[in-house]
Amino acid sequence: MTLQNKRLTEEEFLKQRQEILTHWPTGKDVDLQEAVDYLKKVPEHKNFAAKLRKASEEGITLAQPRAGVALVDEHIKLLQYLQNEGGADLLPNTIDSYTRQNRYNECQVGIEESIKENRSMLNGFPVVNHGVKNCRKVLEAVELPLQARHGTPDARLLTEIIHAGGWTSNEGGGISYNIPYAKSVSLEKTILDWQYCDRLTGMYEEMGVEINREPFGPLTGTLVPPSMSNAVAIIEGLLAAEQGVKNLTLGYGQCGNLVQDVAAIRTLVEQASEYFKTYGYDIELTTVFHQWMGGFPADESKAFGVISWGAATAALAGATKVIVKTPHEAMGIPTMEANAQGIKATKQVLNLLKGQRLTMSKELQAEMQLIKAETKCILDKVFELGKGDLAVGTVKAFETGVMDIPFAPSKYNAGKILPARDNNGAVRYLEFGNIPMSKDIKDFNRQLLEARAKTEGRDVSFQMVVDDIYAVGKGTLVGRPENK
Amino acid sequence: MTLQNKRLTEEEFLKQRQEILTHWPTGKDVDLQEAVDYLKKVPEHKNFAAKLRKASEEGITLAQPRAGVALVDEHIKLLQYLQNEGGADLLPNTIDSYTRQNRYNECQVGIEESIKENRSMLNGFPVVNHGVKNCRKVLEAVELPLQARHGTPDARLLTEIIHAGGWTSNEGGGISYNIPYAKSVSLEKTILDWQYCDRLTGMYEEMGVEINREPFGPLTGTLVPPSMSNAVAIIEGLLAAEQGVKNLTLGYGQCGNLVQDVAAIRTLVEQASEYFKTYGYDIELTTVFHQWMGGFPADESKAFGVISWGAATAALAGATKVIVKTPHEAMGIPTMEANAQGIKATKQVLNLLKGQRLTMSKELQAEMQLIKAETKCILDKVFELGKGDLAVGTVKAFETGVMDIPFAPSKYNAGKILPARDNNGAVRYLEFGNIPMSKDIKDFNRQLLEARAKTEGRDVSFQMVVDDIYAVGKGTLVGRPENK
Amino acid sequence: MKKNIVLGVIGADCHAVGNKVLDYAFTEAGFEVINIGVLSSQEDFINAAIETNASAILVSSLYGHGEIDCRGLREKCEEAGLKDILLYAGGNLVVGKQEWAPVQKRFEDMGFNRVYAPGTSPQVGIKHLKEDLQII
Amino acid sequence: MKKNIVLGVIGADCHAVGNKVLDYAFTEAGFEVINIGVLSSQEDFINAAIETNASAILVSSLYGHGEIDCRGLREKCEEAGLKDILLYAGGNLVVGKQEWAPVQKRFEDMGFNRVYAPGTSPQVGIKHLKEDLQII
Repeated sequence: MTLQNKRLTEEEFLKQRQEILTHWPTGKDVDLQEAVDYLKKVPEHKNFAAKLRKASEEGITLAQPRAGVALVDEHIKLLQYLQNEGGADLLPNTIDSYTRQNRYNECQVGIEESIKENRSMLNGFPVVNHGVKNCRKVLEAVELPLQARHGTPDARLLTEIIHAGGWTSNEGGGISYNIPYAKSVSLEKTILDWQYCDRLTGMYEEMGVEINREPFGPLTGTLVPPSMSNAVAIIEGLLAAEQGVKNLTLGYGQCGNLVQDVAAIRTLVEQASEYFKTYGYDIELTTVFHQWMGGFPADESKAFGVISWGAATAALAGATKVIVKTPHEAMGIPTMEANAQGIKATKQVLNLLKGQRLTMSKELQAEMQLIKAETKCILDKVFELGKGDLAVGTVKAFETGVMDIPFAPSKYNAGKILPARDNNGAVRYLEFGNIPMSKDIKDFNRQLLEARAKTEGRDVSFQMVVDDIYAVGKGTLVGRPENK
Repeated sequence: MTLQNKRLTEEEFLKQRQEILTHWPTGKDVDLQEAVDYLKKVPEHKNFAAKLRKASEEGITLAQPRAGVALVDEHIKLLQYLQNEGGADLLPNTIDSYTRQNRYNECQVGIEESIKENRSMLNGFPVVNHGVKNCRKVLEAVELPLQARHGTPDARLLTEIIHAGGWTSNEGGGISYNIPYAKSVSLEKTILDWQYCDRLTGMYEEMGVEINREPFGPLTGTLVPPSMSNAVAIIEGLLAAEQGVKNLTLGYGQCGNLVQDVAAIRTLVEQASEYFKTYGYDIELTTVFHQWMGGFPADESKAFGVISWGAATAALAGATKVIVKTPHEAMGIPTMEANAQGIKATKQVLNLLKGQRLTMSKELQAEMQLIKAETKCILDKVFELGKGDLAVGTVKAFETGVMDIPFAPSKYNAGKILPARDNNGAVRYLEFGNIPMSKDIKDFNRQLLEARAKTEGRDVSFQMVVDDIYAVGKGTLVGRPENK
Repeated sequence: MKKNIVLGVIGADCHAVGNKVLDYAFTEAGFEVINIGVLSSQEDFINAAIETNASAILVSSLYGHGEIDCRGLREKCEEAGLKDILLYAGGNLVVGKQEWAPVQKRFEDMGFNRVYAPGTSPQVGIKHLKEDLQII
Repeated sequence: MKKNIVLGVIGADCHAVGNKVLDYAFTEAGFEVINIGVLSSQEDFINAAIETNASAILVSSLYGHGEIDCRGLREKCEEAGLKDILLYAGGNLVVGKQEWAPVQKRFEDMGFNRVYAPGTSPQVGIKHLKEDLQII
């Protein structure tokens, strides 16, 4: 199949589908019409798209944790706890890493070991192995909308199963679930595979069932300049829209400088809306803000500080939802209790800040203009490379380093750019690689980093980047030299 | 003695002093020249005024907890823990409530019971009973500057003892340690008594020892409109300056709306500086921001949210220091561990926000103008009532309700005004009592509260005030009706 | 006829906010509240109760010294002839975060009829007082 | 002569940031780093070690499945003729917050020479590696 940004035909879709559903025995339980009938009976308060719309209209920010364990009953217990004790507004099903690599046999080992050891030996819920019936069992055990959160380059079978299982949101995208999550899967392949997922979502929409789709905003979660993550989000939004997706949540991971973070969310909405309008898509757009995705302090009190500041930024930015970290973040996967603690701290801050927004200032305006200009430089070139076809352009943009995600594992990513913080903690481009920014933008980024270097009495260098990666874990935003 | 805002003569001061030092046997150990010699040997990093100056120059916000227990060795252990484990930048000595009422005999009972029961039976450090030598013992056991924090209407003996003991900062003032802390002590008396404390500070300054003074900003800590607390802070600053105080920290207690809180701190600095200049005082001015002083949620995770948001506001406002709450706040006096946790969460947020400020917007500008205008209405009338004498004017202002602190216990407070939050959570005047605001200001406050009432489908009423008092403890800033 | 109740904050405690809210809530609930305010001694409570023929004394303590301040109040009431007067206590009664059950027990042993943990709504006290005074 | 070391992230784990930083730090410290990157199998580590005659294999695992992924690595190294090769492991090796001592013991029992808790600085590993390889 040749990649192009065009809605899959029914024939193309069904041909793939026939094969996909055989990838694991649970695939045979998926029946689209039966699934639609089931989903139409799911009450509105458990529909992800509807709950996001309501939050957006009310101007509030919803809190959603990450959570998933190997066994169904344990997973239900976990979600119920996050709902009842934590007060989560939306529930996740974090999928384990074997499923993300389509290694369902290893999931089976993990499930069996988890039963034997009486603790989860998987870092998430192996949803393909558990199948449609168990997805519904989970949905019926809770009173909130459910989403799959994973990192699966080829999520076609997973997507079939979760939606048939009544989960009304799916995270991912051809870029955002490849470049940060895979080593050697081509972008052509993942964009095609996610066109399938988006087309399935589109079909549900056409059959009267609302399904939310959420490209993964933070990418590698580590010093990703807002213009790069916004460019990815807008592209994935446009690709999804072409396949018939109607309810979209675009995301961004906290960098830590308030003005930059607020500017990133606001420009994401403004710029994405412009592109949707230009290309004729009618999209219900909401946003998700990810609390700090980088290294966390091991001390739980300090972690609460990081979590709460993320919650405050989400509220001040006016994000529709915030993805919540936990006080155990530095230690790996949290206990149920720690997970609920993260939600409670977050919701307290969201409630205190209800209705408060960062007010417009010349600094905020300047930052918004900068992010928009940078994003436009990238997107213009992507369209140019694809001769108007966004899917083709995206593949070529990664090939040529026009798009480039810092610290990504994929060999399809150029890995030439380097980010670092300026004196105010905003993330700037230290090395542009082949990103086609204007000279003004390049000079401005450089100038900000030179100012920091001067403050610190050292040269702009990779050591600055390393210091920034570990800074939050050590208690600061900007990684200053130790002797400073 | 007749009250007037005029520096005490040496004769007046010494006459009082002779008597004051006999109020409890420890008074006889105070020797001013010996104290000056001792204080001159205190290293600079343990001098409160010097540390605040350095922080102000560097543009950072320092964190200070509250803490005090009955026995000297236990108190030292507590302060060392907050210094080493908590990472406090400044240390407090919170004084017990009997000392605050000069009931030193009851302190003695508390000290003895504390020894017997092996737990502190007092809610603070009974500094007068412990005397100069023990103050020095505490100072020598830590590596940070020390302050007394109390709530003592007549703190003359306490002030003599703490400064001779090497503590280089004292909280309080004739208004702020009377109206919220006493029931039937006249303002004349407390202003006179605090003139004594301020004069003593001035004498130390004249003898070459820097002592910081901090009027207590938050007053009753409950929905105090910023213009009222700023008016009190400016008056106490001016009264202190007249007595020779040079290093002043003016304070404000978080209300919860970011724009209003930042506006309050900034106007406090700007307006106080103008008054100091007008009246010819040369003052080194810093600010203190108090994390939320009202009811806290009992859940510790939620409390961390409140604490962290306070820390973020302090940083964004550019306050010189922040007074830290703990996750045990709802339960009363915290354990040592909980106290350190509050500091750690706070410092993490302060570090992340180092250098970040709320940028100027038209909303911030408008709020600053409003606070300044309201404060000026109050201060103009105070000067008018005193026929130019600020001390006399203050007494008359409270008599006539021109100054009026909400929810204060003092019978010298009119208690006619009522505050409530607007739709954004900013604290407004619901009832003005006799506060002489312009019609524009009154109309504007009323209009904001009517807008909230309309949102909530009820009338502006005392129930709204009650709902606001308990709102943060229940998880929100604005106390909306339950059925909303 | 409205029942008289004496309300106040005991000891060297000057926390006035809750006191004003309790005054409002109990008044709204139909009681005649004699509010002696903050910084009140045991004698202040007893004198007010005698003068107004009160049915109950509601003692608040927010600053952690409640245990010292409340000791002997029941005995002094008895001596003053307030034989069956209801004694309620609430607030932050002790220093620090302690297990609630033993605190409650200590106050009940001191002769208090009802003892309230931090954060209790005024409505709970109102309900109990109506029960204890057999007001329907 | 520089010592060769194989660096990689084992299993279905795609955390690349630490990997890139370790590469930088060990290279700076004078080692020749063969970085096989994320999503590497036991075989990938062993093949790279054989091809480059490496002195040590540094295994990272950040996603909690390290225990499953690392099992049998020592035995496979032996089978492949890598008799005395140093095996180091670090990252977030197990699912959830667990007591560290038993985790370390489990990995040592699996044949790892050094096992690192979450948050360990690269400098600690560099120091150990120099000791273990007797580089002064």
